[in-house]
Amino acid sequence: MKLFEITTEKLSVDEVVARLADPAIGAISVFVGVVRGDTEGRKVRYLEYEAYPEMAEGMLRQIGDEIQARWKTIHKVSIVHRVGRLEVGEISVVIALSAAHRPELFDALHYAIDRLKEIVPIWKKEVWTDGSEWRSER
Amino acid sequence: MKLFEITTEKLSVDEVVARLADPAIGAISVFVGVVRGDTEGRKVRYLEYEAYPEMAEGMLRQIGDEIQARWKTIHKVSIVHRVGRLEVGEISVVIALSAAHRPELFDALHYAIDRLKEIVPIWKKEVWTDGSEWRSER
Amino acid sequence: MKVKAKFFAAMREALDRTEMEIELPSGATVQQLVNLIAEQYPVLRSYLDSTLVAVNRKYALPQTELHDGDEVAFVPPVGGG
Amino acid sequence: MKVKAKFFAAMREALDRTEMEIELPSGATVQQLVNLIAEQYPVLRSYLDSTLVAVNRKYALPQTELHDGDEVAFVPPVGGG
Repeated sequence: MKLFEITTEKLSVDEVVARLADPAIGAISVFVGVVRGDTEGRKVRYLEYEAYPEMAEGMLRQIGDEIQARWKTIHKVSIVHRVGRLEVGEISVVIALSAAHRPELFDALHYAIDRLKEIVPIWKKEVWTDGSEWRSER
Repeated sequence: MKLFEITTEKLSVDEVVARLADPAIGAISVFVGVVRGDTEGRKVRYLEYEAYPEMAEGMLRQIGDEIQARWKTIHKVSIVHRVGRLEVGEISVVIALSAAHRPELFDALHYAIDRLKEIVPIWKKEVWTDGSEWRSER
Repeated sequence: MKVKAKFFAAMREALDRTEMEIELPSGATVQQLVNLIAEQYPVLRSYLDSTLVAVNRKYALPQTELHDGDEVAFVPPVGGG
Repeated sequence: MKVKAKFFAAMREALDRTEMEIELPSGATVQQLVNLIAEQYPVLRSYLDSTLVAVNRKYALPQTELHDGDEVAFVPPVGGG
Protein backbone atom coordinates (compact mmCIF):
# COMPACT_ATOMS: atom_id res chain seq x y z
CA MET A 1 0.00 0.00 0.00
CA LYS A 2 1.42 3.39 -0.99
CA LEU A 3 1.75 6.01 1.73
CA PHE A 4 1.92 8.86 -0.82
CA GLU A 5 -0.51 8.73 -3.68
CA ILE A 6 -2.29 10.74 -6.35
CA THR A 7 -5.52 9.02 -7.29
CA THR A 8 -8.69 9.61 -9.27
CA GLU A 9 -10.66 7.39 -6.87
CA LYS A 10 -12.99 8.64 -4.12
CA LEU A 11 -11.12 9.04 -0.84
CA SER A 12 -11.97 7.31 2.44
CA VAL A 13 -10.43 8.60 5.67
CA ASP A 14 -10.71 5.12 7.20
CA GLU A 15 -8.80 3.63 4.30
CA VAL A 16 -5.94 6.15 4.65
CA VAL A 17 -5.86 5.73 8.43
CA ALA A 18 -5.60 1.97 7.89
CA ARG A 19 -2.36 2.53 5.94
CA LEU A 20 -0.74 3.61 9.22
CA ALA A 21 -1.77 0.48 11.13
CA ASP A 22 0.89 -0.63 13.60
CA PRO A 23 0.62 -1.92 17.18
CA ALA A 24 3.12 0.77 18.26
CA ILE A 25 0.82 3.72 17.53
CA GLY A 26 -1.76 5.24 19.86
CA ALA A 27 -2.67 8.52 18.20
CA ILE A 28 -3.40 9.66 14.66
CA SER A 29 -4.08 13.19 13.50
CA VAL A 30 -5.77 13.76 10.19
CA PHE A 31 -6.43 16.71 7.93
CA VAL A 32 -9.29 16.30 5.47
CA GLY A 33 -9.75 18.77 2.62
CA VAL A 34 -13.33 19.07 1.40
CA VAL A 35 -14.74 20.86 -1.66
CA ARG A 36 -16.48 24.00 -0.41
CA GLY A 37 -19.73 25.12 -2.00
CA ASP A 38 -18.64 28.72 -2.37
CA THR A 39 -15.46 30.77 -2.66
CA GLU A 40 -15.34 34.50 -2.10
CA GLY A 41 -19.06 34.69 -2.53
CA ARG A 42 -19.27 32.74 -5.79
CA LYS A 43 -21.20 29.50 -5.85
CA VAL A 44 -18.99 26.57 -6.87
CA ARG A 45 -20.45 23.98 -9.25
CA TYR A 46 -17.46 21.63 -8.96
CA LEU A 47 -13.66 21.63 -8.80
CA GLU A 48 -11.27 20.19 -11.33
CA TYR A 49 -7.94 19.05 -9.82
CA GLU A 50 -4.98 18.31 -12.07
CA ALA A 51 -1.57 16.95 -10.99
CA TYR A 52 1.81 16.12 -12.39
CA PRO A 53 1.45 12.77 -10.68
CA GLU A 54 4.96 11.34 -11.05
CA MET A 55 6.42 14.47 -9.47
CA ALA A 56 3.55 15.10 -7.04
CA GLU A 57 3.95 11.70 -5.37
CA GLY A 58 7.67 12.43 -4.94
CA MET A 59 6.87 15.81 -3.36
CA LEU A 60 4.34 14.20 -1.01
CA ARG A 61 7.03 11.74 0.03
CA GLN A 62 9.42 14.66 0.57
CA ILE A 63 6.90 16.28 2.93
CA GLY A 64 6.74 13.00 4.86
CA ASP A 65 10.54 12.89 5.05
CA GLU A 66 10.72 16.52 6.20
CA ILE A 67 8.23 15.79 8.97
CA GLN A 68 10.06 12.71 10.20
CA ALA A 69 13.36 14.61 10.18
CA ARG A 70 11.85 17.47 12.19
CA TRP A 71 9.59 15.59 14.63
CA LYS A 72 11.28 12.39 15.72
CA THR A 73 8.15 11.04 17.43
CA ILE A 74 6.09 10.86 14.23
CA HIS A 75 5.84 7.20 13.33
CA LYS A 76 4.36 7.29 9.83
CA VAL A 77 2.91 9.82 7.39
CA SER A 78 0.41 9.15 4.61
CA ILE A 79 -0.85 11.75 2.13
CA VAL A 80 -3.39 10.87 -0.55
CA HIS A 81 -4.69 13.53 -2.95
CA ARG A 82 -7.52 12.98 -5.38
CA VAL A 83 -7.53 14.58 -8.84
CA GLY A 84 -10.14 14.96 -11.60
CA ARG A 85 -13.61 16.38 -11.19
CA LEU A 86 -14.73 16.72 -7.54
CA GLU A 87 -18.21 17.70 -6.45
CA VAL A 88 -19.05 19.97 -3.50
CA GLY A 89 -18.68 18.03 -0.24
CA GLU A 90 -16.26 15.47 -1.67
CA ILE A 91 -12.84 14.88 -0.10
CA SER A 92 -9.85 16.27 -2.04
CA VAL A 93 -7.02 15.29 0.28
CA VAL A 94 -6.35 13.20 3.38
CA ILE A 95 -3.17 13.75 5.39
CA ALA A 96 -2.69 11.31 8.28
CA LEU A 97 0.15 11.19 10.81
CA SER A 98 0.67 8.58 13.50
CA ALA A 99 2.61 8.54 16.76
CA ALA A 100 2.79 6.56 19.98
CA HIS A 101 1.42 9.56 21.90
CA ARG A 102 -0.19 12.83 20.90
CA PRO A 103 2.42 15.57 21.53
CA GLU A 104 3.79 17.06 18.30
CA LEU A 105 1.11 15.45 16.12
CA PHE A 106 -0.70 18.76 15.75
CA ASP A 107 2.33 20.88 14.82
CA ALA A 108 3.41 18.24 12.34
CA LEU A 109 -0.05 18.04 10.76
CA HIS A 110 -0.15 21.82 10.42
CA TYR A 111 3.25 21.73 8.73
CA ALA A 112 2.14 18.99 6.35
CA ILE A 113 -0.84 20.87 4.98
CA ASP A 114 1.16 24.11 4.63
CA ARG A 115 3.89 22.34 2.66
CA LEU A 116 1.38 20.50 0.51
CA LYS A 117 -0.07 23.81 -0.58
CA GLU A 118 3.45 25.17 -1.26
CA ILE A 119 5.42 22.56 -3.15
CA VAL A 120 3.26 19.78 -4.58
CA PRO A 121 2.44 20.11 -8.29
CA ILE A 122 -1.32 19.87 -8.07
CA TRP A 123 -3.62 22.50 -9.55
CA LYS A 124 -7.21 23.35 -8.83
CA LYS A 125 -9.71 24.89 -11.19
CA GLU A 126 -12.79 26.35 -9.60
CA VAL A 127 -15.83 26.03 -11.78
CA TRP A 128 -18.49 28.49 -10.67
CA THR A 129 -21.99 28.94 -11.95
CA ASP A 130 -20.67 32.01 -13.81
CA GLY A 131 -17.15 31.12 -14.95
CA SER A 132 -14.00 29.27 -13.87
CA GLU A 133 -10.41 29.88 -12.83
CA TRP A 134 -7.22 28.02 -11.90
CA ARG A 135 -6.54 28.92 -8.25
CA SER A 136 -3.50 28.87 -6.02
CA GLU A 137 -2.42 30.42 -2.73
CA ARG A 138 0.78 31.96 -4.00
CA MET B 1 -27.27 12.24 14.08
CA LYS B 2 -25.60 13.04 17.41
CA LEU B 3 -22.45 15.15 17.33
CA PHE B 4 -21.39 13.97 20.81
CA GLU B 5 -21.76 10.31 21.54
CA ILE B 6 -20.60 7.43 23.73
CA THR B 7 -21.06 4.15 21.89
CA THR B 8 -20.16 0.50 22.15
CA GLU B 9 -20.04 0.19 18.33
CA LYS B 10 -16.86 0.09 16.23
CA LEU B 11 -15.86 3.60 15.12
CA SER B 12 -15.43 4.77 11.53
CA VAL B 13 -13.61 8.04 10.85
CA ASP B 14 -15.57 8.47 7.62
CA GLU B 15 -18.84 8.12 9.49
CA VAL B 16 -17.87 10.80 12.05
CA VAL B 17 -16.55 13.13 9.33
CA ALA B 18 -19.90 12.72 7.54
CA ARG B 19 -21.65 14.14 10.61
CA LEU B 20 -20.01 17.51 9.79
CA ALA B 21 -21.22 17.59 6.17
CA ASP B 22 -22.09 21.11 5.02
CA PRO B 23 -21.40 22.96 1.75
CA ALA B 24 -19.82 25.80 3.77
CA ILE B 25 -16.87 23.76 5.03
CA GLY B 26 -13.56 23.22 3.27
CA ALA B 27 -11.31 21.74 5.94
CA ILE B 28 -11.68 19.13 8.65
CA SER B 29 -9.12 18.17 11.26
CA VAL B 30 -9.44 14.87 13.03
CA PHE B 31 -7.82 13.21 16.01
CA VAL B 32 -8.06 9.43 16.12
CA GLY B 33 -7.17 7.53 19.29
CA VAL B 34 -5.99 3.98 18.68
CA VAL B 35 -5.34 1.14 21.15
CA ARG B 36 -1.57 0.76 21.43
CA GLY B 37 -0.03 -2.69 21.71
CA ASP B 38 2.23 -1.80 24.60
CA THR B 39 2.42 0.70 27.43
CA GLU B 40 5.60 1.43 29.35
CA GLY B 41 7.09 -1.78 28.07
CA ARG B 42 4.16 -4.05 28.98
CA LYS B 43 2.36 -5.86 26.21
CA VAL B 44 -1.33 -4.94 26.12
CA ARG B 45 -3.85 -7.74 25.49
CA TYR B 46 -6.82 -5.36 25.21
CA LEU B 47 -8.32 -2.25 26.81
CA GLU B 48 -11.56 -1.99 28.69
CA TYR B 49 -13.17 1.48 28.48
CA GLU B 50 -15.98 2.43 30.84
CA ALA B 51 -18.01 5.66 30.84
CA TYR B 52 -20.67 7.44 32.79
CA PRO B 53 -22.44 7.93 29.48
CA GLU B 54 -25.20 10.38 30.43
CA MET B 55 -22.60 12.75 31.92
CA ALA B 56 -19.84 11.98 29.41
CA GLU B 57 -21.97 13.04 26.45
CA GLY B 58 -22.74 16.31 28.25
CA MET B 59 -19.02 16.89 28.88
CA LEU B 60 -18.21 16.18 25.21
CA ARG B 61 -20.83 18.75 24.24
CA GLN B 62 -19.25 21.19 26.72
CA ILE B 63 -15.87 20.76 25.00
CA GLY B 64 -17.56 21.53 21.69
CA ASP B 65 -19.13 24.66 23.19
CA GLU B 66 -15.80 25.77 24.67
CA ILE B 67 -14.13 25.41 21.28
CA GLN B 68 -16.78 27.36 19.43
CA ALA B 69 -16.65 30.12 22.04
CA ARG B 70 -12.86 30.34 21.75
CA TRP B 71 -12.34 29.88 18.00
CA LYS B 72 -15.10 31.64 16.10
CA THR B 73 -14.10 30.07 12.77
CA ILE B 74 -14.85 26.51 13.87
CA HIS B 75 -18.05 25.46 12.16
CA LYS B 76 -18.93 22.19 13.88
CA VAL B 77 -17.40 19.77 16.37
CA SER B 78 -18.14 16.06 16.71
CA ILE B 79 -16.64 13.77 19.36
CA VAL B 80 -17.48 10.07 19.47
CA HIS B 81 -15.89 7.79 22.09
CA ARG B 82 -16.22 4.04 22.09
CA VAL B 83 -16.49 2.05 25.34
CA GLY B 84 -16.33 -1.64 26.22
CA ARG B 85 -13.58 -4.06 25.26
CA LEU B 86 -11.24 -2.72 22.56
CA GLU B 87 -8.53 -4.75 20.87
CA VAL B 88 -5.07 -3.47 19.91
CA GLY B 89 -5.32 -1.35 16.74
CA GLU B 90 -8.99 -0.47 17.23
CA ILE B 91 -10.18 3.14 17.37
CA SER B 92 -11.17 4.44 20.82
CA VAL B 93 -12.10 8.02 19.96
CA VAL B 94 -12.66 10.26 16.96
CA ILE B 95 -12.64 14.04 17.35
CA ALA B 96 -13.51 15.97 14.19
CA LEU B 97 -13.66 19.75 13.69
CA SER B 98 -14.74 21.57 10.58
CA ALA B 99 -14.12 25.07 9.25
CA ALA B 100 -14.33 27.01 6.00
CA HIS B 101 -10.53 27.29 5.93
CA ARG B 102 -7.71 25.65 7.82
CA PRO B 103 -6.33 28.32 10.22
CA GLU B 104 -7.16 27.59 13.88
CA LEU B 105 -8.29 24.03 13.17
CA PHE B 106 -5.08 22.63 14.59
CA ASP B 107 -5.06 24.64 17.81
CA ALA B 108 -8.71 23.80 18.35
CA LEU B 109 -8.12 20.09 17.75
CA HIS B 110 -5.21 20.09 20.19
CA TYR B 111 -7.44 21.77 22.77
CA ALA B 112 -10.22 19.23 22.21
CA ILE B 113 -8.09 16.18 22.93
CA ASP B 114 -6.49 17.81 26.00
CA ARG B 115 -9.90 18.66 27.47
CA LEU B 116 -11.28 15.21 26.66
CA LYS B 117 -8.52 13.66 28.73
CA GLU B 118 -9.19 16.13 31.57
CA ILE B 119 -12.92 16.36 32.14
CA VAL B 120 -14.88 13.58 30.45
CA PRO B 121 -15.94 10.72 32.74
CA ILE B 122 -14.47 7.84 30.78
CA TRP B 123 -12.09 5.33 32.29
CA LYS B 124 -9.60 2.98 30.74
CA LYS B 125 -8.38 -0.31 32.10
CA GLU B 126 -5.25 -1.68 30.55
CA VAL B 127 -5.23 -5.45 30.46
CA TRP B 128 -1.68 -6.70 30.01
CA THR B 129 -0.45 -10.22 29.57
CA ASP B 130 0.61 -10.08 33.24
CA GLY B 131 -2.04 -8.02 35.01
CA SER B 132 -4.32 -5.01 34.60
CA GLU B 133 -4.85 -1.47 35.89
CA TRP B 134 -7.23 1.50 35.56
CA ARG B 135 -5.19 4.28 33.99
CA SER B 136 -5.48 8.04 33.83
CA GLU B 137 -3.23 10.99 33.05
CA ARG B 138 -3.88 12.90 36.26
CA MET C 1 -33.73 11.86 52.23
CA LYS C 2 -32.21 9.39 49.79
CA VAL C 3 -29.64 9.88 47.04
CA LYS C 4 -28.45 7.44 44.39
CA ALA C 5 -24.68 6.94 44.47
CA LYS C 6 -22.94 5.67 41.31
CA PHE C 7 -19.47 4.10 41.11
CA PHE C 8 -17.18 3.55 38.14
CA ALA C 9 -13.97 1.84 37.07
CA ALA C 10 -11.65 0.91 39.96
CA MET C 11 -14.18 2.01 42.61
CA ARG C 12 -16.93 -0.03 41.00
CA GLU C 13 -14.66 -3.05 40.99
CA ALA C 14 -13.50 -2.53 44.59
CA LEU C 15 -17.09 -2.22 45.75
CA ASP C 16 -18.43 -4.81 43.31
CA ARG C 17 -21.48 -2.60 42.75
CA THR C 18 -22.38 0.07 40.19
CA GLU C 19 -24.82 1.98 42.38
CA MET C 20 -26.64 2.12 45.70
CA GLU C 21 -29.28 4.17 47.52
CA ILE C 22 -27.93 6.07 50.51
CA GLU C 23 -29.99 7.56 53.33
CA LEU C 24 -28.76 11.00 54.44
CA PRO C 25 -29.98 13.66 56.87
CA SER C 26 -31.84 16.44 55.07
CA GLY C 27 -29.47 19.25 54.00
CA ALA C 28 -26.38 17.01 53.91
CA THR C 29 -23.51 18.13 51.68
CA VAL C 30 -21.27 16.28 49.23
CA GLN C 31 -18.52 16.28 51.88
CA GLN C 32 -20.83 14.62 54.41
CA LEU C 33 -21.72 11.93 51.89
CA VAL C 34 -18.04 11.34 51.14
CA ASN C 35 -17.33 11.01 54.88
CA LEU C 36 -20.17 8.51 55.25
CA ILE C 37 -18.91 6.44 52.33
CA ALA C 38 -15.37 6.45 53.73
CA GLU C 39 -16.67 5.20 57.05
CA GLN C 40 -19.03 2.53 55.74
CA TYR C 41 -16.88 1.26 52.85
CA PRO C 42 -13.23 1.17 53.93
CA VAL C 43 -12.37 -0.47 50.61
CA LEU C 44 -13.13 2.85 48.87
CA ARG C 45 -11.02 5.06 51.16
CA SER C 46 -7.85 4.94 49.10
CA TYR C 47 -9.77 6.23 46.05
CA LEU C 48 -11.66 9.11 47.64
CA ASP C 49 -8.79 11.61 47.74
CA SER C 50 -8.40 11.60 43.98
CA THR C 51 -12.11 11.34 43.23
CA LEU C 52 -14.38 14.13 42.02
CA VAL C 53 -18.08 14.08 42.76
CA ALA C 54 -20.76 14.88 40.19
CA VAL C 55 -24.30 15.73 41.27
CA ASN C 56 -26.94 15.20 38.62
CA ARG C 57 -24.20 14.88 35.97
CA LYS C 58 -22.33 18.11 36.80
CA TYR C 59 -19.10 18.32 38.77
CA ALA C 60 -19.89 19.51 42.33
CA LEU C 61 -17.96 21.03 45.26
CA PRO C 62 -17.59 19.51 48.76
CA GLN C 63 -19.98 22.14 50.12
CA THR C 64 -22.66 21.47 47.48
CA GLU C 65 -25.91 20.66 49.27
CA LEU C 66 -27.69 17.45 48.26
CA HIS C 67 -31.40 16.97 47.73
CA ASP C 68 -33.71 13.97 47.83
CA GLY C 69 -33.41 11.93 44.63
CA ASP C 70 -30.06 13.38 43.54
CA GLU C 71 -27.80 11.22 41.42
CA VAL C 72 -24.32 11.44 42.95
CA ALA C 73 -21.48 9.97 40.92
CA PHE C 74 -17.99 9.25 42.21
CA VAL C 75 -15.63 10.12 39.40
CA PRO C 76 -12.13 8.68 39.76
CA PRO C 77 -9.38 10.18 37.53
CA VAL C 78 -10.67 9.91 33.98
CA GLY C 79 -8.81 8.10 31.21
CA GLY C 80 -10.55 8.82 27.94
CA GLY C 81 -8.82 9.20 24.62
CA MET D 1 19.47 17.74 -28.37
CA LYS D 2 15.80 17.27 -27.57
CA VAL D 3 13.89 17.70 -24.33
CA LYS D 4 10.28 16.86 -23.52
CA ALA D 5 8.32 19.89 -22.20
CA LYS D 6 5.18 19.29 -20.12
CA PHE D 7 2.42 21.82 -19.40
CA PHE D 8 -0.30 21.83 -16.76
CA ALA D 9 -3.48 23.60 -15.65
CA ALA D 10 -3.87 27.12 -17.09
CA MET D 11 -0.75 26.78 -19.30
CA ARG D 12 -1.95 23.46 -20.71
CA GLU D 13 -5.30 25.04 -21.51
CA ALA D 14 -3.74 28.17 -23.06
CA LEU D 15 -1.50 26.02 -25.23
CA ASP D 16 -4.08 23.29 -25.77
CA ARG D 17 -1.31 20.69 -25.43
CA THR D 18 0.02 18.65 -22.52
CA GLU D 19 3.54 18.12 -23.88
CA MET D 20 5.88 18.68 -26.81
CA GLU D 21 9.40 17.83 -27.93
CA ILE D 22 11.70 20.84 -28.16
CA GLU D 23 15.01 21.00 -30.05
CA LEU D 24 17.73 22.91 -28.16
CA PRO D 25 21.42 23.59 -28.70
CA SER D 26 23.62 21.25 -26.65
CA GLY D 27 24.38 22.74 -23.19
CA ALA D 28 21.26 24.93 -23.12
CA THR D 29 19.97 25.98 -19.69
CA VAL D 30 16.49 26.17 -18.22
CA GLN D 31 16.53 29.93 -18.76
CA GLN D 32 17.31 29.49 -22.45
CA LEU D 33 14.42 27.07 -22.81
CA VAL D 34 12.09 29.52 -21.05
CA ASN D 35 13.20 32.28 -23.42
CA LEU D 36 12.57 30.06 -26.41
CA ILE D 37 9.09 29.16 -25.17
CA ALA D 38 8.24 32.83 -24.54
CA GLU D 39 9.30 33.67 -28.07
CA GLN D 40 7.56 30.81 -29.86
CA TYR D 41 4.38 30.69 -27.75
CA PRO D 42 3.28 34.26 -26.92
CA VAL D 43 0.12 32.82 -25.33
CA LEU D 44 2.31 31.42 -22.50
CA ARG D 45 4.22 34.65 -21.76
CA SER D 46 1.89 35.91 -19.04
CA TYR D 47 2.32 32.65 -17.11
CA LEU D 48 6.10 32.32 -17.26
CA ASP D 49 6.97 34.86 -14.54
CA SER D 50 5.09 32.92 -11.87
CA THR D 51 6.06 29.48 -13.18
CA LEU D 52 8.67 27.17 -11.70
CA VAL D 53 10.51 24.67 -13.83
CA ALA D 54 11.10 21.05 -12.85
CA VAL D 55 13.70 18.96 -14.62
CA ASN D 56 13.19 15.22 -14.34
CA ARG D 57 10.61 15.78 -11.57
CA LYS D 58 12.79 18.01 -9.34
CA TYR D 59 12.52 21.78 -9.09
CA ALA D 60 15.37 23.37 -11.07
CA LEU D 61 17.11 26.77 -11.25
CA PRO D 62 17.34 29.06 -14.32
CA GLN D 63 21.00 28.16 -14.69
CA THR D 64 20.39 24.39 -14.51
CA GLU D 65 21.88 22.80 -17.64
CA LEU D 66 19.63 20.56 -19.69
CA HIS D 67 20.53 17.24 -21.26
CA ASP D 68 19.18 15.25 -24.16
CA GLY D 69 16.01 13.41 -23.18
CA ASP D 70 15.28 15.52 -20.08
CA GLU D 71 11.66 15.88 -18.97
CA VAL D 72 11.09 19.60 -18.33
CA ALA D 73 7.84 20.53 -16.62
CA PHE D 74 6.39 24.04 -16.37
CA VAL D 75 4.84 24.30 -12.91
CA PRO D 76 2.41 27.21 -12.48
CA PRO D 77 1.45 28.17 -8.90
CA VAL D 78 0.18 24.98 -7.27
CA GLY D 79 -3.25 24.67 -5.71
CA GLY D 80 -3.42 21.37 -3.87
CA GLY D 81 -5.32 20.78 -0.66
